[in-house]
Amino acid sequence: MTLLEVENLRTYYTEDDGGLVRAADDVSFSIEPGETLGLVGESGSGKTTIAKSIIRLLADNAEIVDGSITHRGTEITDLSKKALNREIRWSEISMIPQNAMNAFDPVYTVGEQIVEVITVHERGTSTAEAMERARQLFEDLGIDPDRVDDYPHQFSGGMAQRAMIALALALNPSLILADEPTTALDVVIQDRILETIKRMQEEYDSAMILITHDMSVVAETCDRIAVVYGGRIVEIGDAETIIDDPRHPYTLGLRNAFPDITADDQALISIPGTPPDLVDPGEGCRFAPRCPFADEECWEVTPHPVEYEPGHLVECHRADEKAFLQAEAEKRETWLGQEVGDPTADRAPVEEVDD
Amino acid sequence: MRKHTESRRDFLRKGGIAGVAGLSVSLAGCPGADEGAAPADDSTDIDTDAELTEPVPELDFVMPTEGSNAERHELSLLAASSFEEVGFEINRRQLDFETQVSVALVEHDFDINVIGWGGTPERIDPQTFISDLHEGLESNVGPGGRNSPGYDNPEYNEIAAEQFLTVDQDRRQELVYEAQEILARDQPRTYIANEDDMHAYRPGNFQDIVPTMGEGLNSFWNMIEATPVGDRDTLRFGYPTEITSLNPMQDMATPDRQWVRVIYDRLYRVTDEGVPQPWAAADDPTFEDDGETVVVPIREGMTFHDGEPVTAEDIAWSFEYFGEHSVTYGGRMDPVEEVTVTGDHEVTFHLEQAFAPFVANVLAQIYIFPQHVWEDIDDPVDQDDEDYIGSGPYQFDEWRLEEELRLDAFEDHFQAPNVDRIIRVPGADVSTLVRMLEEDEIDMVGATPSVSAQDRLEEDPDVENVFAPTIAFFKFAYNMRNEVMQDVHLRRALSYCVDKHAYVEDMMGGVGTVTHSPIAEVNEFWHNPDVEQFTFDLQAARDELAGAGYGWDDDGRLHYTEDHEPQMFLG
Amino acid sequence: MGLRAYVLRRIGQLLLTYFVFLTILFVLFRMMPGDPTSVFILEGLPAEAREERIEELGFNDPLYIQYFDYMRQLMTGEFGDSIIYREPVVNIIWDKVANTLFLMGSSLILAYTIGILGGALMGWYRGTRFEKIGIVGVLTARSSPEFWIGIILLSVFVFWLGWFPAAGMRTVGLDSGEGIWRFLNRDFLWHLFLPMLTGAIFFTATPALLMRNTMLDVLDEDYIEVKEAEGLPERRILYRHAARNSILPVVTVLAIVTGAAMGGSVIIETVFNWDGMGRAIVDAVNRRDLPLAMAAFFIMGSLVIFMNFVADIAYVYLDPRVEYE
Amino acid sequence: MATRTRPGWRDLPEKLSSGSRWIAGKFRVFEGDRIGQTGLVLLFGIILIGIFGRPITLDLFGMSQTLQPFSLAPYDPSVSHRGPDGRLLRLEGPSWAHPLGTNHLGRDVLSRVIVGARVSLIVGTIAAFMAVFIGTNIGLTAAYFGGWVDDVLMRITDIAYGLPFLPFAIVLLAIMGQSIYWIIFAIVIILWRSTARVIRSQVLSHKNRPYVESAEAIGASNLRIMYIHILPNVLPLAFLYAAFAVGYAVIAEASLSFLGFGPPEMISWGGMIFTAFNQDAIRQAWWWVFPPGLMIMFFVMSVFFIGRTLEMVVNPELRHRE
Repeated sequence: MTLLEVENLRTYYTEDDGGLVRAADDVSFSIEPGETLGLVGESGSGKTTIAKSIIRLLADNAEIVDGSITHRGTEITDLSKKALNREIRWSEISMIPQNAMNAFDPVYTVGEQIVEVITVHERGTSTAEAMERARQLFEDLGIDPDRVDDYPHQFSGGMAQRAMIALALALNPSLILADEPTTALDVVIQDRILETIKRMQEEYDSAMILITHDMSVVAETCDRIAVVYGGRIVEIGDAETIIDDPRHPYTLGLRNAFPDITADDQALISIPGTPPDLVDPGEGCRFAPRCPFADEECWEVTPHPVEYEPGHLVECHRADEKAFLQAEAEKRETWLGQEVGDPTADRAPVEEVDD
Repeated sequence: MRKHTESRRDFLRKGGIAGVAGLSVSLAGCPGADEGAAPADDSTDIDTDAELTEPVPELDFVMPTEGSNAERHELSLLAASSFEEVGFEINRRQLDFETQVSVALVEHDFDINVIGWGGTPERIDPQTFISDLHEGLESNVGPGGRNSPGYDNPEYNEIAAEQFLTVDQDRRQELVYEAQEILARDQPRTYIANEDDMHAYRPGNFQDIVPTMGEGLNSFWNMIEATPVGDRDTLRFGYPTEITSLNPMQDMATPDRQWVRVIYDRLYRVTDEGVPQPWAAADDPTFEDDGETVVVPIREGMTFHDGEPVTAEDIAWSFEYFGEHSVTYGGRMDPVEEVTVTGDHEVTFHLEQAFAPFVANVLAQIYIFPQHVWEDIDDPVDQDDEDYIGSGPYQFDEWRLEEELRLDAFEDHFQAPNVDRIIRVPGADVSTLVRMLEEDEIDMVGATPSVSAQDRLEEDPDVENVFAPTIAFFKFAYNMRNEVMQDVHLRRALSYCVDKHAYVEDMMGGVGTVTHSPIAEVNEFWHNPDVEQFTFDLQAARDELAGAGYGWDDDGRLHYTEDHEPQMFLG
Repeated sequence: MGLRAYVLRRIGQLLLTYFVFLTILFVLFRMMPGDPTSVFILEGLPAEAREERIEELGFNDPLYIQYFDYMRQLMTGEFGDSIIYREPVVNIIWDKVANTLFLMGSSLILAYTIGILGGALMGWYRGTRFEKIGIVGVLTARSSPEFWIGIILLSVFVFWLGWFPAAGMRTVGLDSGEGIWRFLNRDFLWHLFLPMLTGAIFFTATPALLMRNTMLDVLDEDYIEVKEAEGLPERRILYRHAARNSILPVVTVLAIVTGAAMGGSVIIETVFNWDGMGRAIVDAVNRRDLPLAMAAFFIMGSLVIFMNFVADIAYVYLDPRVEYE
Repeated sequence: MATRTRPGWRDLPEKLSSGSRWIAGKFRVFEGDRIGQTGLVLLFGIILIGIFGRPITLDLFGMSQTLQPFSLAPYDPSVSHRGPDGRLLRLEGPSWAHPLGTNHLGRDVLSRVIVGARVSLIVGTIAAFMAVFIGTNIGLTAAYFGGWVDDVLMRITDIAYGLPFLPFAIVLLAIMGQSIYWIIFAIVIILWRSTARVIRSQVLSHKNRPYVESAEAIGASNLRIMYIHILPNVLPLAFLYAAFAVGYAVIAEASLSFLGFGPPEMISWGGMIFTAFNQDAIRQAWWWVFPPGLMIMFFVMSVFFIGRTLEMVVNPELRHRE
């Protein structure tokens, strides 16, 4: 049975001036139990919004305007806040935020915070029992169990992230949302944390949605990958398919932007331009302004997902020209020579910030 | 005893204390008559065109702050601007009470000072108010002396000294009249007003109240006579300041005295009409040897609060002891050479010479102590006796500082009070007490509310205002130690600038009496109604100055002229 | 620097501050014009007796002798005798200290309870009408001097409705027990209510605004979002996490405000005729009862200095992250 | 060094104009901020009352010059009014002739309320700006020089924190005599301390920033670095403290006046309430008590409201974030 089913999700933000930001616009995907899904995309593409919509952790000005999210048949969007807290949050779906150092309340020990989440959700569990579980989790994650009595600021970055994983696993959830779990860490530790996450996920038999902008990370860890651009999933499929045989020009571009896992002779090529303004995007493919392959149709007609192979959906008018696209995309000139055909390109490049 | 509940201003000028003359009536001798000296007329012709010399120096005007006395503060400001209108230059110095007393009475650092003298019953006898300008009297001289103007007129000194020794009542009256005339002429002070009392109580709670002259509801008789209505047994009495001590030896302030005297008896007590009547004494005293020996019979059967009998020995010992130790009033025993026990119930006082107000000022003022309690005490002034055993109509129960003083009726007393218990409540100020009175949290207030509050209380059906005249007065004093103030004409001119009427009517709301003399109008026997009067008249002030060799420059500023010759006294 | 060394250094500074404070106090009071005996002149105290009294009080000694005497007295916790009451100041002053502590203590407790909870809610419900009204209300309360609040409360609850007593601390003639029971009884609390409320209204603003401001910072922290994701009930997040983290600056300010409140007690004590330390200072200064005035000032100043010290230490203690400067 | 930096004063006009541009720019924060706008309107009204309450004449070398002839106050505030029968109009309620009634001496309350604005304005602004001036300089000096200078100055600040305001002011006024100067002095003594602490910590954070280091590197003098480089950066905070200090100063003055220690012979709002309280008129004469009380409240509210808006400029974190 499908663990989580997201269908036609639309999450919009209202800006101060009344403008609507379509941060998630008609997003659909699903996850099977134990599966790992990667959500890849640039900053501001909407991947975090999708994740936050799942546990309804949206800011006051954001709203799920349409679509459904079902977890084992339970419609999350319809749940009352109370029921959501009781039935879904953390007990079924937990999360690992990107900076664990800031994710713990600084005035309580880490142990106390793990105990809190256990005792709140599992009535009848004594503090001592909960603390024993916290120590067990620490041990599983390779942390000295005595450190449950330490305050967050006494942990190193990597250690804190492990502690965060312990917290995320405390209730043995069926799904973990890991939002850029390693970006804040040293490169050296990143891999080890990723390994730990993967190992624990398997051990605890949880599914996971891994959010990242780093193609190489998803390549290693995920069973399936969804590429997010402009609030939409532009391509989704098996990890191998997306990494080795993508059809969407954006996926191709993204792949270029990270060191190839297989071939190391390739220089990095980044996609020029910036993610689109999601206020009132209008008709046409949202990637068209940055796409070296965009033609008239792309500018005028909004593409819809088309299933090319089983489970491999692509949202591109020219996705059928796979071979051509893949070949062209490997050339540096394709991206550099690209005349950016949209005024949004005039905007100062946005610094890379974590969203 | 006259009991009255007359209220408000209708009483205002009806008051008067006919009985005052009876003070020392038993001493009265032959009537002598002397015409009071008429005010000397010294007006000389002046040349108003005389050449101006230096300006009259700025006058240092010491006045209370609004906080320490709002009404006098207002009058001072009003007077200051009148002074300026006439051409003086005024430096206004607003001081809080303590500083003012220090500056004016101790350091004598002022030209004009605003202060009042209180009017307790023993001051009904003119001695206090006449002699305080008697520079010959040692206690008046120097820092802290009461002669703050430094007035030293030989003519006056002589009269003031003489009246003190004159036993003949009518002769003494003449001298006192004459003294008042001299003061009115010389204006070492501008006597402004008697600030009468208007106290309030709840008639629904108490009846038979006895306000007395100068004390209003604080009177001793009120404490004894006030009768509760219904099943009430406690009288809750409000007064704006806390007492400082109940030790009769350090009894220094009026509020203390009001309560010490209900715990400790005296031989005589001054009635609400100002006459001393026998109290612990069985009868009036007998005067022998031309008044140099005074024999006092003692009431039988009295006991102290601890049950011990009050003996003649206790009384004789008390007088000696008080004379020796009391800081404030030990001096009252100065005229007494010796006190002897001349019988089981008789004490005899031997005086150095006859002393006119002996009964009122000595026998009716000194407390009776239990010898058995006090004789072993090392330092009677600082002694910390928390029992305060006396023989008076109330006995001490408890004193919580700044909260409550509780006294219980002493049922064995020959004139036990009509209430079982009296509680004295100190408030931060009169307004607080008035508020409590209005809310029925206390029964009486022994202080005069502000005019606003008086008006309000007048309309409150549950509260009654009672009027009590006073002999206390309030005045501007002119410091004659300073050269500028030595000129009698300048002082007289200043006196014309003080709007006494406005003070009484506007600032006091009518509860007061304009005065021109230190002896209050209500003190009928001693008050001289015919002294020279200074009523508000700026033209008169200018004329007085012009006539004495002063002139004005173009800015209206007052200058001396060549013609100016300072004159200290008239006549 | 370790905690120990830090605390020791603070104590050293405290002593120095204290010494200077005491010296200032001495200088101030010696400069005061007027002398304490003059009050009795009008009552007829003879000049001679007055001189004697001044000598006895030691006002004629050289200044440095008076200074050493004064320091010695304070070291031994003695304040000398009140000139007016002729009783040791210690016998008089502690009752007043207790009265003020009860009044201002309860005011502050109320103010901080309301302020912290209200401020937390204002932060939590940021951007709403509730917050706006809260801010305006709190600023308005803070803009009203204590005497003004007191007079309004008097007008409404005493003059108009007649619900509370007009003044004082206890009903006249009521026996309310001894020791602590003098304070813990219905009559006292009934008298306490309006003055306490006056202070509470005045002092609510500081914690409320501070709490709201820090709440706004705290609510932006990642861990609040994580706590939400954890499915903890809203109240639990609000009070146990958001408010708990925002409270630090409020606690340190509490200490400082406590000091200030003691100094400001004179106003409330005047309006409601409360027999406390503030009024004692004013009375004693007005009557030039220097030992009493000095003792009251000394106790109040000590309290203020001590509370500032406590604020520093409390900060270190309450925040596990803080580093000693 | 080959090139010398220009003397500091040459930069001054530029600094000033940029400063005023900065201020003008900041006024934009009042747009859409109802609370801040209310504050501005209230403050403006009170300043108008202060200026036009009574005529202002200046005496210079014997020459009397009327600066402002206008009088908002309908009567001379210290004239006692009498009825047709010559009786003092004591505590008369509001009427057409006296919209806010009269006080215990028959004086027009409205006129007194209007005239009272000046004392509050003068005491409030002078005390606040002096306090902030002193506090800013002390904080700046302490933080910039550090070491023993910092230690000494901060201990002095601690001592200032140890003085309870009202008792201290009362003792001070008892010693020096009541006057508006000593009242301002007492307020300044107590108010400067918080500014000093805040400015100090702010300067500390600026001290090690690159712009200061580069100024040091080119050999700028200490004074120049302190006042030309660092000060402009902490000035907004000082302005903010000045706004709040005005409020505190007004309350302080009113409180002292209420205790009867106000400026003598000056009509102040706190003093009016003191007189009403002292005259035991608060129970009946609401027209005498409430207007001055409300005025104090409005004045303080105005600066607090404005301060709150300015606070969002200085500390943008406080603006509502979504």
